[in-house]
Amino acid sequence: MAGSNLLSWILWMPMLGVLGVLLMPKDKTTWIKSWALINTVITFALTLVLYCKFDQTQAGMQSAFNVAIPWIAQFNIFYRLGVDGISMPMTILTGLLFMLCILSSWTQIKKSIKAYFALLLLLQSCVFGVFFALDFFLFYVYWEVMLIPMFFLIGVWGGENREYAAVKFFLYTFFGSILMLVGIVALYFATNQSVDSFNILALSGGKFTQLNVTIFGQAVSFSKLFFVFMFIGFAIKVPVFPFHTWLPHAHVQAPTAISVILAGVLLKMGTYGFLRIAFPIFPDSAKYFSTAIAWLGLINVIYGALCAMAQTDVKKLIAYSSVSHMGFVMLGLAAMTVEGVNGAVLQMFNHGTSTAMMFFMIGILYERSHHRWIVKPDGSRGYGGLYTQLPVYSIIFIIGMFASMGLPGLSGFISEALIFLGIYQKFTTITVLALFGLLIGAAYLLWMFKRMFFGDVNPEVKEYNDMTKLEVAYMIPLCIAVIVFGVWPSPILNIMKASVGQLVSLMATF
Amino acid sequence: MHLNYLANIGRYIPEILLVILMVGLILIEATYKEDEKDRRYIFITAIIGLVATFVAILFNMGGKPQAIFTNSIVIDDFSSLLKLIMVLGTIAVVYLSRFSKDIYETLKTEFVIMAVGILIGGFLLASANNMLTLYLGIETLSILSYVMASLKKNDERSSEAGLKYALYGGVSAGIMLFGLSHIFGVLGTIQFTGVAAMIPNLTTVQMAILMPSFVLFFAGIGYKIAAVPFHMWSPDVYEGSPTPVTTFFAIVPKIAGIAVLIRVTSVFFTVESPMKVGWIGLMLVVSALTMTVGNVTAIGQKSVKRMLAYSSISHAGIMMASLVMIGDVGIRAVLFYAITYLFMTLVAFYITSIVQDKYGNDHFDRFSGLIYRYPWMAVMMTVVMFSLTGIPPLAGFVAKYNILSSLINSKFYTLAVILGLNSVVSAYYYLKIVRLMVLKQPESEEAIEGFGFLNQMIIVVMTLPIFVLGIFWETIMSFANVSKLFIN
Amino acid sequence: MDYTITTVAPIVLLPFFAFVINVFLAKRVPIAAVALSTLAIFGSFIYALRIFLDFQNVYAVGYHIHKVFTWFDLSAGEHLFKVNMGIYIDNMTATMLLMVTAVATLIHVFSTWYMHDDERFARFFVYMSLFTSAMLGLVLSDNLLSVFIFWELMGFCSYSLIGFYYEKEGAGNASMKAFMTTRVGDVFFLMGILIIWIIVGNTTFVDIYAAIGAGKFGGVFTSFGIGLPIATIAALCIFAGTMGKSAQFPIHVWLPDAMFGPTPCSALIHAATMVAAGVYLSLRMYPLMEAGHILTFIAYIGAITAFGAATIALIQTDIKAVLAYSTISQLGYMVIGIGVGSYNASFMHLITHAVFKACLFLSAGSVIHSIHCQEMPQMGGLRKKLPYTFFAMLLCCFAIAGVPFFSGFVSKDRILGDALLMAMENKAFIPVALLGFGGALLTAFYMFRMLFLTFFGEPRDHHIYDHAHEEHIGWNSNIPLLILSVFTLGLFYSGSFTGQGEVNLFGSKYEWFQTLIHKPEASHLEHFAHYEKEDFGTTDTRDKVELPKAAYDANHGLSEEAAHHVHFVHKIGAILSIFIAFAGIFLAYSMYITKKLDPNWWATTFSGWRKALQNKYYFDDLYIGKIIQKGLLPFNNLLAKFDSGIYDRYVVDGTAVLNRWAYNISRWFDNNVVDSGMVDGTGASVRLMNVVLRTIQSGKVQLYIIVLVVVLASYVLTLRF
Amino acid sequence: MFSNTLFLLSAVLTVAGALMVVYTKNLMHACIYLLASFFGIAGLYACLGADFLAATQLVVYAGGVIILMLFAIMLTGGTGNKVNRYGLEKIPAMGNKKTYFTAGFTAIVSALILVKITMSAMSGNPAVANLTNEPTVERLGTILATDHILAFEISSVLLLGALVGAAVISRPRKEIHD
Amino acid sequence: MINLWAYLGISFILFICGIMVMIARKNIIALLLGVELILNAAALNFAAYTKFSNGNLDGHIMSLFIIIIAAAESAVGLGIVIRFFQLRESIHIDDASTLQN
Repeated sequence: MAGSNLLSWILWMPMLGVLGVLLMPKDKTTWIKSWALINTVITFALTLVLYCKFDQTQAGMQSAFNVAIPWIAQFNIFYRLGVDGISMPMTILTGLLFMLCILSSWTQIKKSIKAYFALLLLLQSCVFGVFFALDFFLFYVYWEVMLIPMFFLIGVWGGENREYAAVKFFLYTFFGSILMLVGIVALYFATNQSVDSFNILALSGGKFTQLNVTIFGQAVSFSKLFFVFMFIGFAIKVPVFPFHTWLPHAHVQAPTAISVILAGVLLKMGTYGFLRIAFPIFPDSAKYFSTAIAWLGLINVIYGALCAMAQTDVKKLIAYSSVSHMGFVMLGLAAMTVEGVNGAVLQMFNHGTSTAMMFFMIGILYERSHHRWIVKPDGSRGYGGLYTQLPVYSIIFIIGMFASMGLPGLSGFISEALIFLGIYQKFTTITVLALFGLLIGAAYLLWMFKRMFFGDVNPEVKEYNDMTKLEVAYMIPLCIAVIVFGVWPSPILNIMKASVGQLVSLMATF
Repeated sequence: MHLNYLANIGRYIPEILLVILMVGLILIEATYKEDEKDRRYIFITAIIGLVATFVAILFNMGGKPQAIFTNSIVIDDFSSLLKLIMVLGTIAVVYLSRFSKDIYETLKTEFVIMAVGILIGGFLLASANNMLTLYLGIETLSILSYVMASLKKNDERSSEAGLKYALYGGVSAGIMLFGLSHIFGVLGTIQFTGVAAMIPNLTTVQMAILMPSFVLFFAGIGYKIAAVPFHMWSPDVYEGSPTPVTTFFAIVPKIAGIAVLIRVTSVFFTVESPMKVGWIGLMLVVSALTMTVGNVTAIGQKSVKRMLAYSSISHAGIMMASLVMIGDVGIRAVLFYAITYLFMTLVAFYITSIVQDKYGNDHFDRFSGLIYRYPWMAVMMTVVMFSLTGIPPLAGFVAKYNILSSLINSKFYTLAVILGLNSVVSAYYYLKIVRLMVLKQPESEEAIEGFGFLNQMIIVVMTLPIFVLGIFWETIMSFANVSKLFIN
Repeated sequence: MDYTITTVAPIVLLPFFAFVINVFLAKRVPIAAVALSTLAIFGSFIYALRIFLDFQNVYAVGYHIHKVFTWFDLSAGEHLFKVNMGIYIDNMTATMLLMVTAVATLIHVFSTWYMHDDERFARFFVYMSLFTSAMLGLVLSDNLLSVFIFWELMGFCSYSLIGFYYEKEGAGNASMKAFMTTRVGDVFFLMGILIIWIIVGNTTFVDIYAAIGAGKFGGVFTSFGIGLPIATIAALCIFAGTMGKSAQFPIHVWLPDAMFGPTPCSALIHAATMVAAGVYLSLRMYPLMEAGHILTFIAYIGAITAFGAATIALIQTDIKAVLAYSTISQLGYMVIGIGVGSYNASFMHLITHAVFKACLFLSAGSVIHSIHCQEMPQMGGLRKKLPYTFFAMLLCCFAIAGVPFFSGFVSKDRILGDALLMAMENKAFIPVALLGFGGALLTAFYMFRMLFLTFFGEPRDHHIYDHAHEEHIGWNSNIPLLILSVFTLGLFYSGSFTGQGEVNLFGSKYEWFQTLIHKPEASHLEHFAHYEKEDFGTTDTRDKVELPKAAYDANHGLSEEAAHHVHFVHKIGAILSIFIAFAGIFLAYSMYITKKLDPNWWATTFSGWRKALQNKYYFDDLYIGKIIQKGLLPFNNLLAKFDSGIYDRYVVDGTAVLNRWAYNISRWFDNNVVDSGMVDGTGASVRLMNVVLRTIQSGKVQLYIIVLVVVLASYVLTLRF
Repeated sequence: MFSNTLFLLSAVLTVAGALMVVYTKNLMHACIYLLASFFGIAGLYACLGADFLAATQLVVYAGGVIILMLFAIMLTGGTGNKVNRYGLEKIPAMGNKKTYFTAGFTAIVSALILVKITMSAMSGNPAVANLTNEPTVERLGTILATDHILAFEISSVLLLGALVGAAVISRPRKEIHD
Repeated sequence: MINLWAYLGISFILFICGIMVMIARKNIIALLLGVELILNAAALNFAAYTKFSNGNLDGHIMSLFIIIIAAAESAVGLGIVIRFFQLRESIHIDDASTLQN
């Protein structure tokens, strides 16, 4: 079947790109860039093909695309891929964002171009791997490998404090994933090392509700213990409140394209992990901890927003806004209702597009100003009057900003509304408080906008040029996505609803 | 006269080969004048001899476990595999010493002789089946190591290293013997064979003697593998010794020590008894401490060699962790770990040694911007560092994964988590090198002579297994699986 | 009468498509963009007019057009979850549509003149189109969710329009303030939607009515451990939306600042779109307000707003500011109307106010355009230079002041009458009535103060006066004003003198407004459950002839006796109103024309109050100065410091204090210098351990041996065998 | 009776020698006390019926190791100046109060371990001699040449290595210049 | 009668003395003396156990090898000490602490 290998094609296409980049001579930068672009375009096209062939009525994994090849048969480790309604939007998002990132890096990256594009493509492959993997071991491998390109991409091409940020990112994530690994192995042995012991799907369904483990002489519920482990692993990636401090550093220091990837795709892997792994495998514990998760999500929303308000570095501000927005996703997940979880998945997609826009825009601005201060450390205005100076830029910025604010008609609204609808059914107080997150969310963005774009033109700003054609070109797809899915979310919702529904009904039985 | 006690000596050929090699080397060495610089025949002979040993061990593999020399020695696949690793390590170290500037040219022959001697000790340890052989093995390892550590005769630090090693080793050996003597007193035999059956029948009083004695006994082994708190000599010695010696110390004595620890554990503590619980508790604590102490101390180091020394302590701790679970999974895991550990250590030390030869010291800063000068080497070092950290899909990850899974299989969740968290801590200092190599600008543009084409090729070849074992580890695991067939 | 989607949707889609096209057109062919926008809204007007005429002629009770389509569908398995969007047109919608399109069309036309010289001429129309289409979409919506969507879109448009002159520092502040303040209400509104959604299962108006009728809102809402009736909470939340959008006390502060935008946009915001939307929403949700028993609360909010804003308007010198505060005040009247159950009158006031306020703003725009100045003390005597504007403004002032025969009188008098009625029945409403009448007095005064200061007397600034443009009749300069001013006459809304059937001038046929608009009575809500919803694209096949036609009932469905009492009270109210209106005008006349009363005397006598008024009762100071700058921002900074400083640095990276402590220990222990750049990114415990361990690793063999022995001993002694 | 006397003498010699090694100030004296202690141990071996061991002990320790030690002491203590180029005393005093205090502490700690072992050992084992006082040389020789042939042979590697090593290490420094 | 405990006691004392020498002394050669004491304590144990516990001559073999190897070890150790002395002109144990941390 031609279709059945599609996932492998998508997964390995960027790897092909890496090979190609490596084989090219170092100084032929245009070749390298073009090759990377062609590669990502093909990949994106393949994801669209996947989307077209997607059977919306089928809940769970699409049987047409499943791949299962023994990898290490002795330990029942398989090369097992699959795609369902939850990973499908993420796949498209990944394909899209990487393509745009290549374009964005076209002029912004000036040193070690070959290595940069090779690592970027490697990263793409790993991200696809995470979203496709159905074998726990494979999942973990991709989850971890991704750290390596990220580490270098932040560390080599980042801002001033890049090393610190890169190491912090690495250590944080590594810490989380190690706990997850313990969980994975525990599951492997809890299911008697059978053929399906690494099969994420086969593990799902709450098979571990009765098991207990002994820690320091205390009997602890297996399911609760390892849910917490997995939770920490994924929560760091999201990032959920006490584990979020890597994010501002990583975002601020990373080059534009990497910030985009980080915020647009990588954060989603955390919540994707909840949906694919933590919730289906330990539904009882997820239910048990749902209040705690909801409170954490709430803290994320409010705390992230409040922190964002105080920032004077615009990129940091957006980074904190990501914390806040991912909090909504957590709220949706904690709700465990059809509306909430659908909203969460949609929010994952929508946040991916809107925050990517914001980071791209900041990157474009940075190309001109070489600083990112809203208010400089000496108290003077960093920008001011950008609206007058850069009209096109401003309009696109407004679209991105309002999308990220959740203005109805743009993408953020529907997902947030669904999340609220979902969470309200379970946690009234949290809903009430979280709604104020929307308020603060609007406040910090508008305040930032006011300080940067309104008023008379800063002398410094007068030298800036408006966006180039290339820059406009890679912003357009995101603008379209933000607007189209704001008005007509069905294309995304339809593919996810069957899978989400299945998950929610599983949760409902516990 | 029937030489019963010499029966099956055919399986002892590898060791015999080594002894012959050692004597031969001494003879060849005698033919050189004192100030003769180029002593290539020593190296050629050594490598040929070692390869022959390697082949001989390979021939030995697959046979049934067999105790020879009246139960002095047991030849089984487990020990053979570890011996293979030790031989490989020795070959690599001998080659490293060939071009290393850290050893005086005129003493390189002695280095090779000592290395072969220590290897014999390691072999003895790996196969030891009674206390005497064990003691002999440990002492062979130790005494020759003292010499090796202080081989850089004009260097105070090297002498100091040897001195510390000797003093510490003496005390540890004494303590171990004291423990052994009481074990002998209780069990009435120095043989390992058949002891397992005696353990459950012991009286409480006997048990009360035996267990502390085992702790004392463990001091001797622990000192060899540098388990906490017997590790304290190791960073000093590793730092003070010439780099090839350090490399050698990081591989052969450690692996031999792990081998004997596994042997002891499987001999004395296979049967369920209060003693087994106590022993495993000891192993738990020691391995957790070893990993943690090794990692935590490694963080602040300025010298790469010293950092690697501490890191090797923590790796020993991780290998020990699998001891808490003696069974196929644990043994398999530790074997696999030893294999990957060999390659990772070798590559790391090769590169460190070459860099050190160029600059005269091995501070972290010397690695700055290596990627701009020797991209391949920097990439290989990076790969090794990530592998040591335990990032998939590199071999280091699979190795750690196996240990972890053996731990979890026997429900030692706490230790598993400690192991995991230690990986995170270790990531910090491993990343430090990576950070310097990749993210910093080079200090100078001078060429490093050590990175000739051949050496680079060798390093790359040694790195390859790290990749291959990381992805296609099934074969090697089955291989390790075979060797879990054990004595008893 | 066969409404399909093609005959309804263009009302909203025409301006919307104009917007979409203009986004691309505006920069290249500005003139075409302007023309397109204007024509589009005019097209909408035509469609709206058709609908309105149909509805008025049929006069069918409960006739409605309701078309729905599925926006998205999340049904999975047994769980059904569908979000429908749709169009719902009943009499009220039809009236509203006509008002919005008509006023908007005239404002568009006026803008082509007013904005002509602006460099962002075309862009202004882009926003205007979007704004109008959003408002029309809101009016056409059949459910709260889409109301909210368009509601927020209007918020965005107002943000853009208020910040239209983005070079001005104040514009940024004002636009942000407008958006944020309304957003406060929006958040509650969203909460209300959620509550309703969960209870009803969707947010369609008719379903909500039916659910209220069926008593589904009987539950208790618990949050923070406090339980309240769910209907009350839902109603309060929805009303909070109204408060935000319709600038009710205490979140009215944004509306005066909204005048930073171009004047036509103020006209649109203040008259036809934004603020009307709030009141419209409350009217739509009237059954819920009733069920939630919050009408008293609403009435008080309205009364405070009506009176308070009127007092502030007294001392404003900026012509647009006066108008802005008058808008707040008038909106207060509408809200009073809701609160006292005067549904019909409240809606009527919405319509009449839209007309005269649009006219007032356009007139003000005309004045400003002519003299390039907004300060009234610098004007004076413009009557001669701007005769048409003066005429339009005069009519509007009569209307807003509540002079008989003008629309303002008809609608406001009915609200006040009902307030009086309520006050007589229920003592709690006495303050409402008092404030209402007091506000009416002030309204008459300040409106005529504005008129007199602007157009009468001698020119106070001759420079400005001399350079003022002479006004000539022009199709897009003052014709729109005149058209609007004509519709300030009361006869367009009511056939009677008072608008309540008293002194019937033209016969009950002209009481179309009261015939059309009916309060959804709490006792008749069940029948909404039988309302039919049709799919998009299908033609309405119901037989309209069968529907009973509504007839005007002067007694409002009450018994003769009860009605008599009501009429009596209304009469008193009307007389009072007339008296008050003239009193206010007279006061203004004697102050500013005959100068018998000295305004300065008032100013000095009530200086404390005046100061409060100048500072707008310190609301801005409270919100921005105190709450945001003193409270929120320092808190944010603290939090951010905590996050990147304390939490990250100390807890995650390891504490500096602990580090220093450990450092001292190590010094004390062995004089070791700890690598200052030692660890970053590892926890405190790791650092501390590192120091301790490295201290032990002192290089002294004897220490090593001691450690060995001690640890061995501890192993031996602690391990249990 | 003889054996008891021998035991008592040897025991006193051993213990006293060992204690004196700890307490004496002079290194040379310490070495001699150690020799005495070794003699005592040889006597104990004799009491234990380990005649061959006793002989070996005398030959190897008394005859070899102690002489080596003495040589070493002389080699290191031969030069006149007491302070080296680092300003440190070359031939340090044997210890001071502080070190003895530490040593005492460590001794107590280690005694705790040993007590734990030996108390049980003393109480739990039959205190009957199992070994007749026959000469053990022949039996030892047989065992050494059969059962422990490997240890016997392989120890030659150790000794050879030690030989080479000791030679390498202590060769004079002038040869090495690189 | 002279029992096992007497021998064990003596070896106990030897061991303690050895440890004390290792800790208390500052002279490296003295430390080597301590090592010898400890080794002898162990060797004595082996012989004592052979006599009183099991009669297995393997104990004697162990003692024998301990003696031999101790000799070898002290030879190498002294060689290193002398080397160290030649380089640093000191046999103070605290001078052997340049390798640290």
